[in-house]
Amino acid sequence: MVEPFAPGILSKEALDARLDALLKEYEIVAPVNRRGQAHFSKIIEISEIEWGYSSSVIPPSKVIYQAEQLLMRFVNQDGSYLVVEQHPPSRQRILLGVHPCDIHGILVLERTLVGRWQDSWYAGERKRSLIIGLNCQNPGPDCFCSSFGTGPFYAPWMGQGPPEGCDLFMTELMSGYLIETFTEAGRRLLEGSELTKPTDSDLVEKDERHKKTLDQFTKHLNTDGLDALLNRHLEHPVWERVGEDRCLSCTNCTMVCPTCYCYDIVDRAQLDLKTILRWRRWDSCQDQHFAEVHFGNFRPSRKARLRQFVCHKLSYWMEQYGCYGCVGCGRCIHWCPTGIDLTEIAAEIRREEIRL
Amino acid sequence: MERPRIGIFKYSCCAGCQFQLIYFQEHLLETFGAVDIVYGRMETSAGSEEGPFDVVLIEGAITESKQADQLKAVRGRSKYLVPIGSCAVNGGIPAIKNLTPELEVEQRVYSRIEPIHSVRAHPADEYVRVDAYLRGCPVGETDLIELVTALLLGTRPRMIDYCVCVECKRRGNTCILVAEGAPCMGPVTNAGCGALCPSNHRSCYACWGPMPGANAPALARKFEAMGMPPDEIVRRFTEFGCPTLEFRKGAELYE
Amino acid sequence: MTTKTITVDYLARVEGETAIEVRVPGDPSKVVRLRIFEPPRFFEGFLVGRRYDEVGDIVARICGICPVSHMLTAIRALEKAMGVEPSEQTILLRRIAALSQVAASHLVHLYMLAMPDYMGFDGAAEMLPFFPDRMQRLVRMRKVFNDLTAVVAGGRALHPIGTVVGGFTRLPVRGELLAIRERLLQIRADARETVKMVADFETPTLKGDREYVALQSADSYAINQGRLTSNKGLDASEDDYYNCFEEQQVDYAMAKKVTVRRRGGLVVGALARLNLKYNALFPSVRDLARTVGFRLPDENPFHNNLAQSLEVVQAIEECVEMLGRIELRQEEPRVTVRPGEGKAVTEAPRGLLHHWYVINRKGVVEKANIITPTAHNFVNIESDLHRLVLSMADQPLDAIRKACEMLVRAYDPCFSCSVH
Amino acid sequence: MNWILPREAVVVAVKTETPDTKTLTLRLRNSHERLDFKPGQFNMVGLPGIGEAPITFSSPSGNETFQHTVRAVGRVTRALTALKGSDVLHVRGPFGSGWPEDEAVGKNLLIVAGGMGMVPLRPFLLHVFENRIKFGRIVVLYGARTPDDMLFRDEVTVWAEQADTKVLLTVDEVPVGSTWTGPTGVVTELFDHPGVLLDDALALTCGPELMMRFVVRGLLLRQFPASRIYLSLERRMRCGVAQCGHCQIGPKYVCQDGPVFCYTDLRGWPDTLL
Ligand SMILES: Cc1cc2nc3c(=O)[nH]c(=O)nc-3n(C[C@H](O)[C@H](O)[C@H](O)COP(=O)(O)OP(=O)(O)OC[C@H]3O[C@@H](n4cnc5c(N)ncnc54)[C@H](O)[C@@H]3O)c2cc1C
Ligand code: SF4
Ligand code: SF4
Ligand code: SF4
Repeated sequence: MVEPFAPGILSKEALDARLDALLKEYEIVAPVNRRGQAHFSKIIEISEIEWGYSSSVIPPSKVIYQAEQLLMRFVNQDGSYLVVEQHPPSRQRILLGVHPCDIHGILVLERTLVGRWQDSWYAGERKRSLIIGLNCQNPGPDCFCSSFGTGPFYAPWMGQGPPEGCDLFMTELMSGYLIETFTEAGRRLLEGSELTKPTDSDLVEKDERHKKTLDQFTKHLNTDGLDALLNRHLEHPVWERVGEDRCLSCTNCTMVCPTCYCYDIVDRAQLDLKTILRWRRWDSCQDQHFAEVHFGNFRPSRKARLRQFVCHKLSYWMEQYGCYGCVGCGRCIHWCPTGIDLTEIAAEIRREEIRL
Repeated sequence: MERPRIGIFKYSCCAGCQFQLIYFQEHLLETFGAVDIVYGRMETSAGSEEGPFDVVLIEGAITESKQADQLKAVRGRSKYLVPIGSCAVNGGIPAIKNLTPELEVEQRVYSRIEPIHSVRAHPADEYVRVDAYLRGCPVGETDLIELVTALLLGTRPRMIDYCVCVECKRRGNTCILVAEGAPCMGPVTNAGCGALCPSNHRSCYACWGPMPGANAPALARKFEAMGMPPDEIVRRFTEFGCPTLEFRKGAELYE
Repeated sequence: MTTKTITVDYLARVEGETAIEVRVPGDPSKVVRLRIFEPPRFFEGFLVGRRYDEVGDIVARICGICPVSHMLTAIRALEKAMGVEPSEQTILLRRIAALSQVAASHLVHLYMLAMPDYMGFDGAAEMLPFFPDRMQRLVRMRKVFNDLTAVVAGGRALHPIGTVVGGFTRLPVRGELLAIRERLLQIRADARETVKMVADFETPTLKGDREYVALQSADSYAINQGRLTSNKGLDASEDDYYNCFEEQQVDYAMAKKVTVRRRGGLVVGALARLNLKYNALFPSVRDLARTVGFRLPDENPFHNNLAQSLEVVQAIEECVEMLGRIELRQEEPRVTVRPGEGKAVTEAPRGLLHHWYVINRKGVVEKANIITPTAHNFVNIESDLHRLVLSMADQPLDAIRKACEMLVRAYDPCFSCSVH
Repeated sequence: MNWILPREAVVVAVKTETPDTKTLTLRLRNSHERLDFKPGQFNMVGLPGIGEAPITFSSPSGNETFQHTVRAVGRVTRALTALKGSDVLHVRGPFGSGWPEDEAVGKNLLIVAGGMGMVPLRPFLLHVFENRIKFGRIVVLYGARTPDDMLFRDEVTVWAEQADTKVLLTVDEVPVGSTWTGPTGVVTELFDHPGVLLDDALALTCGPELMMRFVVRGLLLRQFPASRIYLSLERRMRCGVAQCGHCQIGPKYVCQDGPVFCYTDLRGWPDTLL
């Protein structure tokens, strides 16, 4: 791992100029405002960037892990099918303005997709993405990354190890942007820009802003022994009640979650059967058919499916990957049409355990 | 693989699914090459309804008893029978009339109702066993190609069986139900359209009918919490597919 | 002479379900019947109780080939009822949507429904191996028009979703429109080729005096709005629709018959439009018409096909022109619900289409009436059959039957529409 | 080599086992390649346009050819059972854990199979009989719906004749006209036959999940230690490598941590019939 480079300050104007220059060379994907919501999209001008956004609809990790990916092509040649591999693009691009929770989202997602078995499309898309992080100073009402320590300001994952998951890191301050450089590739992005050394008051300001942001959080999750707590209550009535009364099985929660990785593979033949395309696309444990096999369904009820989502994030993940599957971004809560809230479910279970 | 012998039977509907099927855009020539349309009055004056068929496609809701009789007879002449389009799959638009007494609806339109032999509109599976559903209003291209290619490959089609939200999120849309309080039916509507409406900044109005097993009451209660009056909630669940159990459950809470 | 009966139990290659019954020669006025057995769906019946914002989506489902016409007619009637004024831009986009659908509909009729008659085939699929180039031409052209409808009217060509009371839920972006404009220019030649192809069809001749009715306006080839006019002196506002026309139920058909009050049958559709507003065509289209031998007034109903092919060329020229000049402003549909009554008449591909609604203060429909092109043509199709049979009395039954089928098809009737 | 890209395999022979089950003998088309696997592991077997399904190896490893025994229940399996000699299909694998071969050494073995459950157990048993002296006594209990649904009958007969081996068969129902003279009833009823429940044994079971539920309960009730019960599970799978998410049971991935599990690892998690 590369040692952190010395942090520096770049004025707003200098930053814009730098990005303008980068835009000529790279594809830049950054938060832009579409009808009042932040979306990570390819930008054409720097002015499109929405710096003060709170949370994007689709997380940046799922810009890397695409909704639909053509895996391979089968081409019919004299009656038998030739497998034609599809390769991810290699042109470098910049993912700009990624909040700490979402950087952790990428790191968590990677534990599944780039482990012993590597998903070459994810790996390829990841490799070509330079990530520029941005500390979050505008948490939304559903955010609770502070409970996991994955935000709002960036710190190495779970408080240990070298900084991971991004090349550059920015914090908006009065005097401009405080820029921390984590990788050689990140350093190269800054070449040609005059960074000034941050003053003590800059660093104090950063701490103050951090504290001020922490104070803005209204949602909290007690993560103390959370995995074991949930494992003790897999038959708690909350699953049935919330699942049946409110869950629509619409899958919005999982689709917007930065760490959800489940996928389906489908074959699509062309009408002349000469070419068959094999696609991978996002799937969801909330879909009714997700756990279906030819003789039945292992999660036929909404209760079982909701429990799978919440317990996977807040418990099973720990055994699988040694971390929680939730980074506290709040998207599943925010985008659930009926407002199902995993922090409330966890709190309800904890309250009752304390009472008993 | 031999070209499958196809029969197309139109009942009460706009014939749009047949247009989509036979004339649909760039696939027209391939479709004609891939299948043999043995009977289909909108396509050809040749052929007879006697079959036998590999696949019969049923378009339209059943609104007359003689349609039901023919449907039953045709079922016996075909290996597979597939309703195509919302009308045949779930009653579609023609079934809106089921909400009012039949006589009253008829009298609003015709001064003499003696020549009329209509009954309530029902989907095809009310009368016969069906082998798959080709949903949509009009039928969706993805499912349609899947049906034809599955036939050619000699396998069962994998039809889209999840709700519109899945496609909506795969497209990266903002959820307009949450963000704007738009009365979107996406969470209970079967996908296949590619989340057309939410992608065009409008609420899904359920033209594909319910996703089987959808939790309509939960969505209906959400609409109520958004301040929607009861009669409007009922209308949301009765525009398409009102004979289905799923949408009945949503509507009846507010009737 | 013995009386024989010609029946066609279920006329193929038309939109919807009808039978033809003609007794030869007998007294045809009593026995020429278009027995339209298309099952009624009672749209006017179940529209009662639905809210204004559902009406467009519902009436689109009257017809799978002219959904945009039904939507636009209903929407304009409702806008009149509620006092909603669509913007200039909306009016322009709606015109593009309507024209694109008219052209697509005509093309399907010409190539898939009508052409097999003239080439001696049962259907287009049977024809495909012999005339692959023609079918490819159809596919090329139709795709462009379908894409244009989808881009403007919203999402898809059939039952588009963006067209609502007040305007559009999403506006196309200029790039999309310009791209389609390019593609329209590319199919120009195909469309002209189509006109020549249709002009070469050998059609029977059937002259006669008829009343042609079409919308006209001072400044354009009226499609979505205009005055009701005819070659017999009719000139009225669409609000006077019921003073001019009369709708009547008949026992043998599910569609109702429309007549011009105190006069009788009428003809609507492409031929009627061309006869009445030939001068509103682009000069280049008029030139083309002259080259292929179209002469005013053209009273042969079989020439409706030629008129349709000319309208396709006209649609291309108009859309190219409009797409070239349109400047898009971001605007959202704005509607205030208020009670009222509204009537609208438009030109659907097959001719005059009328919608009428009364809505209450909640925006819910209390009364609805819909009168379609085929209902307008109904009386005349029968009397033309009568004429045809008389003129062919000495010929074999099979030939008469075939000519009858071709005649009905030439009108491009839509029974799904006419019954609804 | 990207694990998601399938390799072509050629059908060398097809054997009909029961009316809906066939054994395909396969060889990788690229003759330089060999497939090495452990009993209990599986392949993703597929056909372009049809899809893929997880299918266990039904033959032991180490040969030029390998076998899959497939029951036609759906889209993929129906297409697989319709294949003929020299047809080509796709495989990728091997994936998953196998049976606990090392742990089984020196122990008595209780094999409990139900219907198709014999498929993953067969390579293990063949391996055991090949290395007979390394193992203790062997008891094979095999239940099927009807006598006709019993797989590998010839081999089972041979196993029954081996030293220190007991094979007990049972069926749920005996159709009229059948020559079946053995017991009827569920496979757990065989537990109380003399010499079935041995000390120092390992129980390996595979079959419908509901059957395994009763096998596990039957064993636990008879004081069989939970840590010595191994089961092979079936779940929906799309990838085979713990990515598609479909096969999870609590924190376990059936494709990676299984399909063979020690019962203690599965105990307590929801969404199983166990
Ligand atoms: C580790 C393992 C080993 C196995 N070994 C064997 C073996 O050796 N032999 C054997 O015969 N079987 C074996 N099986 C079982 C075998 O994998 C299943 O029978 C097979 O997957 C069925 O697939 P299918 O396509 O034939 O059936 P289908 O019924 O067509 O599909 C299977 C399931 O997938 C669902 N599905 C299909 N398409 C879709 C869709 N588009 N959207 C949503 N859901 C869909 C269906 O609902 C169904 O429940 C094994 C299973 C596992 C997990
Ligand atoms: S579970 Fe919810 S809050 Fe946690 S990371 Fe996923 S979307 Fe964000
Ligand atoms: S906009 Fe509609 S379809 Fe899209 S996610 Fe929201 S509720 Fe679902
Ligand atoms: S979003 Fe809903 S209403 Fe719109 S096209 Fe799709 S299914 Fe139909």
